[in-house]
Amino acid sequence: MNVGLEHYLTVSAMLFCLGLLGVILRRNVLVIYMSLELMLNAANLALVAFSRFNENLTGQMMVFFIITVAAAEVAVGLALIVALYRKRQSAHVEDLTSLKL
Amino acid sequence: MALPDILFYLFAFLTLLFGALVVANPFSRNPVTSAMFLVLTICAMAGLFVLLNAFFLAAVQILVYAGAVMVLFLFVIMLLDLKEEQRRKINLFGIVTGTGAVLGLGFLLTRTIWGGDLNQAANPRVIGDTKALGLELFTKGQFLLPFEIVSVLLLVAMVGVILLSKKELK
Amino acid sequence: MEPTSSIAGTTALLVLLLPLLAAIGITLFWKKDEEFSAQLSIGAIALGFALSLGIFAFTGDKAIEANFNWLSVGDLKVSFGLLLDPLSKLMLLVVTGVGLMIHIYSRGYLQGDRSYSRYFASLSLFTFSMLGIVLANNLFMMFVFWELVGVSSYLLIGFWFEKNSAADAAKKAFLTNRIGDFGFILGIILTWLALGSVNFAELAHALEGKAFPFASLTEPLGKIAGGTQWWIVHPNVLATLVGLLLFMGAMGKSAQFPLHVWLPDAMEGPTPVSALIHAATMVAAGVFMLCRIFFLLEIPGSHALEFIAWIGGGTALLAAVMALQQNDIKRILAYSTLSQLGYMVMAVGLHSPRSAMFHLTTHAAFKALLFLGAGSVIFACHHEQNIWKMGGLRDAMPRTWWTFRWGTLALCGVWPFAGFFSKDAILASALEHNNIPLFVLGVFIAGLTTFYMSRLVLVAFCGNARSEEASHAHESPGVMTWPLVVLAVPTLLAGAVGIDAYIGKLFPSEHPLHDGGFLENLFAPFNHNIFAASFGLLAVVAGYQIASALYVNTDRDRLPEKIGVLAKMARDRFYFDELYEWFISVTQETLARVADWVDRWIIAGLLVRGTHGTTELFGRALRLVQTGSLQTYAFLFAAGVVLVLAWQLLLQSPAH
Amino acid sequence: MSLLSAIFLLPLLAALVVLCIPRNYKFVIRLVTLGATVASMLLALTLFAKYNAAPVENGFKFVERHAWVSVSALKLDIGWHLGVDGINLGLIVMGAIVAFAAACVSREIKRLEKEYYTLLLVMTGGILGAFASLNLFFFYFFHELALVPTFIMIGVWGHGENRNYATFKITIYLSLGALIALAGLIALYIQSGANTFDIVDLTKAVKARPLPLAAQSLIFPLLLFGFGILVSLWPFHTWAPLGYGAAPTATAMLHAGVLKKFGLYGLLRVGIPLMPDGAAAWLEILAFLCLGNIVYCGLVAMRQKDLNLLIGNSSVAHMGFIFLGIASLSLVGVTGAVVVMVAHGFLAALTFGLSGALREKTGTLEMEKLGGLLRQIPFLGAALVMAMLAGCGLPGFANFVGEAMVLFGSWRAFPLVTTLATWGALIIGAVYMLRAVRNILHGPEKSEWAALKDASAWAKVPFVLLLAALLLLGVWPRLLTDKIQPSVATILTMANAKTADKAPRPSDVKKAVGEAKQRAVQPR
Amino acid sequence: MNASLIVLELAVVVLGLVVLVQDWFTPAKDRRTLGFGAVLGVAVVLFYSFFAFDGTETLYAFGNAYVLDGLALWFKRFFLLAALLVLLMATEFSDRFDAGQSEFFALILFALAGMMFAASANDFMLLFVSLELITVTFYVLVSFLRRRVESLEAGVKYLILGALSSGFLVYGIALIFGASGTMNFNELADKLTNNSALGHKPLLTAGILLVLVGLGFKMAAVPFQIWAPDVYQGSPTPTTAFLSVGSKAAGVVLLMRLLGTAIPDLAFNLEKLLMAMAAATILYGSLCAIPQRNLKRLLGYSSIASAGYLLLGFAVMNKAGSSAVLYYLAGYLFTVLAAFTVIAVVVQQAGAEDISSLAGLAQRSPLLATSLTLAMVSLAGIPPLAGFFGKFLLLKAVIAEGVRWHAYYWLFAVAVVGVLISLYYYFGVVKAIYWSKGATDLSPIPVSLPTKFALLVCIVGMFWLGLNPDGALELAVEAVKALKLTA
Repeated sequence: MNVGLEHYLTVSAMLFCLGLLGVILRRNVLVIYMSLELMLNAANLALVAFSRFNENLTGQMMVFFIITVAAAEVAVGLALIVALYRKRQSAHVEDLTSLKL
Repeated sequence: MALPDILFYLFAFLTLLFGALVVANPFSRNPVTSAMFLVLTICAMAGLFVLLNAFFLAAVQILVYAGAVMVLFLFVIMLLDLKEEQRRKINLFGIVTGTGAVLGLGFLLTRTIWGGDLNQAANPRVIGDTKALGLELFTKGQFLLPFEIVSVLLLVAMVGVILLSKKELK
Repeated sequence: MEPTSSIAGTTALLVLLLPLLAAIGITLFWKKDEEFSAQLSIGAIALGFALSLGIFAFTGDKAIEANFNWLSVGDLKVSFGLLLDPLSKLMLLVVTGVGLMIHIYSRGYLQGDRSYSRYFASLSLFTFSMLGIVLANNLFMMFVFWELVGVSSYLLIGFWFEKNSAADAAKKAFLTNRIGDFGFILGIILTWLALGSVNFAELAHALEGKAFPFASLTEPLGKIAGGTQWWIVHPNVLATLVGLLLFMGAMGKSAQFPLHVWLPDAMEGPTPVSALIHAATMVAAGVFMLCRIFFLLEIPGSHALEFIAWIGGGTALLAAVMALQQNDIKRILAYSTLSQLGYMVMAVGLHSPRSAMFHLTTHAAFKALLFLGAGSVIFACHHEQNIWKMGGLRDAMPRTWWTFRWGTLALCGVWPFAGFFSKDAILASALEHNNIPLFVLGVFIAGLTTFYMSRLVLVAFCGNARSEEASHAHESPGVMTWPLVVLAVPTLLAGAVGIDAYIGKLFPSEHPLHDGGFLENLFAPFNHNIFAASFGLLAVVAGYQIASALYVNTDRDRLPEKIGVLAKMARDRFYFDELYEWFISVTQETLARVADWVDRWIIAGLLVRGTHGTTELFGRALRLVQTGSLQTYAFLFAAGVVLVLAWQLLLQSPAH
Repeated sequence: MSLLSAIFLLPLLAALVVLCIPRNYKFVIRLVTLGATVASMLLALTLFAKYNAAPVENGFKFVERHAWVSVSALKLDIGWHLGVDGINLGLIVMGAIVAFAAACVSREIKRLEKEYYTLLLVMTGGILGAFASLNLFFFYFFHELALVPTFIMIGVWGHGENRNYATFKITIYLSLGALIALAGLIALYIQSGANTFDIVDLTKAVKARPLPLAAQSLIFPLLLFGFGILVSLWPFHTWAPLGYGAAPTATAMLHAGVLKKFGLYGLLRVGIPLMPDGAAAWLEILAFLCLGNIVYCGLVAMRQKDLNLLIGNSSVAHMGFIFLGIASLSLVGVTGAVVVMVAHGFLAALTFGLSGALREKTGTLEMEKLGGLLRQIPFLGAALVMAMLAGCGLPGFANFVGEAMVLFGSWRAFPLVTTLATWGALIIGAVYMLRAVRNILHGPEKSEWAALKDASAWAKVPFVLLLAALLLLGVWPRLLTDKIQPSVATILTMANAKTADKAPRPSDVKKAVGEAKQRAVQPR
Repeated sequence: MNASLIVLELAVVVLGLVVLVQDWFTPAKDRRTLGFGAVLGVAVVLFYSFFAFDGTETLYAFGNAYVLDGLALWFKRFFLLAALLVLLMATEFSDRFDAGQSEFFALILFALAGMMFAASANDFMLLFVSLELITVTFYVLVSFLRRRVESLEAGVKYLILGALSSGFLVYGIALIFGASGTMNFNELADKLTNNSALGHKPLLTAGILLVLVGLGFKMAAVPFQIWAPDVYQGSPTPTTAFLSVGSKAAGVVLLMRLLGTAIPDLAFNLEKLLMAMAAATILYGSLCAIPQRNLKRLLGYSSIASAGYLLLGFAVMNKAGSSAVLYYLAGYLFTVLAAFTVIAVVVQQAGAEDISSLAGLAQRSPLLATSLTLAMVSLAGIPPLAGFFGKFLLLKAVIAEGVRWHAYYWLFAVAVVGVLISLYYYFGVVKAIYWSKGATDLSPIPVSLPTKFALLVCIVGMFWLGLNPDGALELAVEAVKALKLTA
């Protein structure tokens, strides 16, 4: 079977779903955060694929920005997680339930 | 089957496999393992990028993502000295519903993708090399402004990281 | 408002308003000055009496109307209107005349009471209301004053409101009257709807020579009946219905069976009040009203009058029987009043408003006399009202005794006292209408009347004093006894002065009466209808004989031995009060209880609190979603995304 | 500021003034309040005196009109439009008098006076403004403006253990009613095609092009039940006794007396004339709901042990007469209904004022604990007796005139209902009113009340005023009816100009609505 | 390319940089003055915006990625005003930070810049980047009180869920780009007009929906509302205030652009979805707030409900609805900021966020009590305050659509239910202020001059919008002219 846009997109969608699954199921904040990176990467893959099949570099530009933004986000996020860990000695989401109802 | 197609299947398989191992690794619950598999996923994806002629992005993917971002992750894991995630009670209901939701999303996305209305150019010739992207970025106004905003964003991230992680003054 | 130029109208208005002004003046300004309050009140009614005499003397027989536009909305045109015709002029005299005596008498009787001024204010208010009924020229106005009479009697009966019995009696009187008024106003509404007016003259004019125009009632009544069923909308039924509804008003005010229960209780008021309200005026209002609207009752095809006659007769009999076994002097008089009112109503029912009015007039005089006499006795015996604790008063209170005895004779219907003539007129009208059962009933009641009155007189006045109070009794002061003497005059003479002929001008009958002068009138009953007269007298004799056999020189009641259970029933008023109490508690009170329960538990509880509770429950349940757990949140977020995507992709675009 | 706007803007201005006075100048605060309400009352009386029945264009006098919001792009045009005709004239005058009386009785308030008087003045201004407005937006706006102080006053200065519940209940009930009515009013705005909230313009537009039956059948019930809830139409009435029982005296007086009439006024002013066909289908139902008020709530009142609850229920019962009168669509009945509105305003204010005074003196309103008070407090007692008698429809008081007119006017339309209503008016009403008098005032004197003092001369003023008003209108009803009648006649002309010959049957309505639904474009 | 159009944003960014740099030269005790400086700067920018632009014509810059029209300008001023008030509040609040007062001000300014860019976004890339600027800034702002574990927890929750929503947003953008080949709103609209088949592509629909998810997250609309209560509760109060006004409005303006500029021809397909979301959001917010005792959390739920009311204006998809949304937002700005200002002061005094800490407020500070009462009354939608007229316009727009489709009447009914429930808890707050028992501490609360000023501005704003809506409504109508909507 000839590999087309659909195939790339399917991979991207499956990766996206894998990431989402990680966010939902894992309980370590760091792993959750990694899963979120997976989701972003899935989007990146879709964008690159579209970019190629649309004869248009805009998608790739978008990926460029997403990677940058993701890096910034990761920096802040990790700092936050570190700060929280210092406070609670845990990176486990089930310990993060003082705010509820 | 041509070589690019074989390579696609190879990289796709690796991407998904490593991705799956990031999320759920039957052998290790250690975050370090997840991080390492994430690096591998990213590398495999860089292969897909190459197949899609996005050479610059493939490089960035490995340099920035696998090289910098993931190092940050590993650094934090080491810093926090995270041990293997201790086993807690498995919430079967949560797993089932969560998996259900994700499967639902997967179904919907797949259904959309295979809906058969993708406009595929017959013979696309887009080369995403450094020069092309550089020209794009610095000649077209529409990318200039986001570029500048991202700089502010990076500043904010810097300030934020410093604020959040500097030693408490007392 | 433009008053008619008629002097008579203005004078009548003055008569009407004087007591009101007195009442207002006393309430607002001179409450502290008791003496002046009394004088003001008495002065107002005295002036009213004088002016009434003037009106009586100087106006002809032609009806005079004075109208002030009071309310005029659409078809409803109500005037504050006065009507001066023989009927109202006669009533004017009765009300102001008897009222004056009672006012004067009250000065003595109420001496030293804490609320002396309030008493006179209420009395004046009552007089005003009663005059209003008398003078009203339309049904609406009559209803207005009708209600005012009700409320002023409420105030007067409850004058000693600290006494539980008085407070209860006042309430009972008002409420019972209200039941009657309920029918009355419905009757007025139907009349207005059918005939388009509430003015007596206009109503009479509208009815002249025509059948009752029911068309406008047919449809609405059909609505109630669920379709125009013949028995509801048949003209005769409608005419009867309207008549009976109006009669309900009279039932209440004139204490006709079954609304008679309030009158005996009303004796809780001061005795002059009983004399004024529950003997001479207020209770007579019902009879007066029936005479006023007689033309509405005698519409061809209407059966209202028959019903009225039998209600009247029944009330008369029932009350007379109940009077047999009462021991409270005022209660005996109260039942007697009931009985006499039954007579009057029966007279109306017998197509003879003339004789009803006649009896009303004479009755007003002698019953007022009797009540005031009883008051004098009670006053003398330090508010002892039980006749068995009296006795021997004839010597201690000569003036009271004489006048009381005259009153009794008049009530019993002994020739030549006034009562004889009026009662005879009623009996005669029964014969004229060939209503033998009612005639017999009337005669029998006359006998009963004599019996219980003789019992009263023999027990209370004759024999020996049976209590400390009675033995120390003295004649009452002049301010109380002089009114007795004055009232004794009409008690003796009113029968033959031609009152019936005077009223007769308004109610032409097949036997036109003519006023032949005092002497001729004195013997007219015997010429006119010898049967009636002689049977009446015979009943009196029989009644007295039995009474004297039982009650001369005795200190206990021997009647119960003779008639057994009937006596107990009579004493206990045939258990009407208990029956009503039971009935009200199973109907209205139960309904109230149910309504209250529904309100509390179903509407306010189940529905309102239920909605409130459910909402809050929803809130409490819904926020459980906010578990605080990041994983749950992520799941919910993802589920939300899936939901939104599925909704739009699967449900909204079927074209796909 | 014209005469009419001055009547309700004065209290609002005074509210601002009071806000600026330091809180320890209690006397000044009170003085300003009294001054403003007196002035407003005198102005209202002047208005009443100046009003004559001479016909004018549109039927409204003392008209004042300014633009307020006019955004053509949204077809939004809301103008400030004031005016009086016979119907709201009486309500405004009554409201102004009751407001003054309410200000008088407010001496019972002993804490947070500044806030209290501010709210009282806002409430007064809102109430009077609502009745003076001829623009439905401001009509609603002012009503809501008056409602909020009501809620807060009950909550802050209210009485009893149920206060909190009562506050929330009244808040939510009344807001529900107001919102439903608002829905109706907006729908009217849109469906009339006139794109205006102005009553006069709407009337003109509807006269030129009656609303389609489907629209009427939709909007009228919204207005009926929206307004109905505000007026405690059975079975949406339970807020009223509870709320009034808990409310501070002045609030109960103003709300039960005046503000509550808003719904009735709205129904009469908007609902009936603009939607005759919609109304026709509902009026019969309304008539039967009236019985819920008159008979059922009367019966409930009979069972009350607390005077305020009794009065509250009786006030609910009285609303039934007004509804009945309106439902009859007869000149006599509707005029009578308007008279009852005014009369009940005075009466409710009087009874709540008296019960407040009684509570202030004895500390309780439980009738079993009271008794034999007439001797100690002759003035208050006598006034209470008069109020109770007025409440059971005694001639001489204005209530009688109105209720009698209602009964006269509605028998033809609803014979059975009217008959039962008469029962409620004459008998049930008398039963509970007299019971109250009997239990509170009559009977043996009790030792614990021996030291009770009657009202002082100043404290008598509001009661004398209210009683005088009731008596004046009772003795001389033409003062009102002559002014009301022409305005009611105008409304009835519209109300009776149905497009169909007779009332549409429910099935017709259903069909019309169904067709309209089908016609309606499906989602874009 | 007309780069001068971004002068306002530029000024704000520069202001933020100045604050950051100036921190270096300012002694710790004087750092508050930096806050006032920032306030002043924002005020100047706001003032300048009225001279620099009038918004009557639509100006483009940066390859049509940036648009400056009435709508953008309206929202820029809105954000500036919000930031101004929030900065005032933050200045008062900054005593509670161990360190980084100046950074707090600077971050608020950077978030403001992000919001202002968002107001002008005419391109998915700009949309994404400006939204990320806002979000990332808020990660820091939310967790600013890093000694309080609640603050950090809120930060992490916001971080994870925010990143999740970003993931969906990005994927959505990717799908839209894939389907249409463009990222520019105008081009997308043109393509949709020229190629009707494009509108039926599930790929495009899915993309739009995923973007909607991202924006719904910002607005806290059901089913993406779940973060709001926790984050509102845990954040420092000025952050919460800015979050509930600024961040929400950013979502609103972007959604408006998306529906009104990018996909005007497709927007009607979303009608039912938006209706359902509006109804669910109103009910969820209102119901969950009933048993709530924590003030900030209560306002969190209330903010969800408000998002529902805003969605009403989107669901009707016409100018009446959109202008009503703007009007409602304007009223919401003053109302919510007044509420949060009071809460900030009270919480600082009482040390607890429970409703009971309001007990006796009427005695302790009449100004605070009055402000909070007015805010609650306005939120409840009662005249004569701003909230009333805003809700009135929204409800009117909904009922007007009812003529077309009766389902809108049900939507209205839901809104009414929501309003009623909300009355219950808003009045609970008023009750706590005035007549709750057990007020132990009755000492007066000192209110600083800037706070007084802020409250006064809010009160005047509430009354102004409630009593004299003509001008403001005219502005809103002008603003939505930029959108391709039916009248």
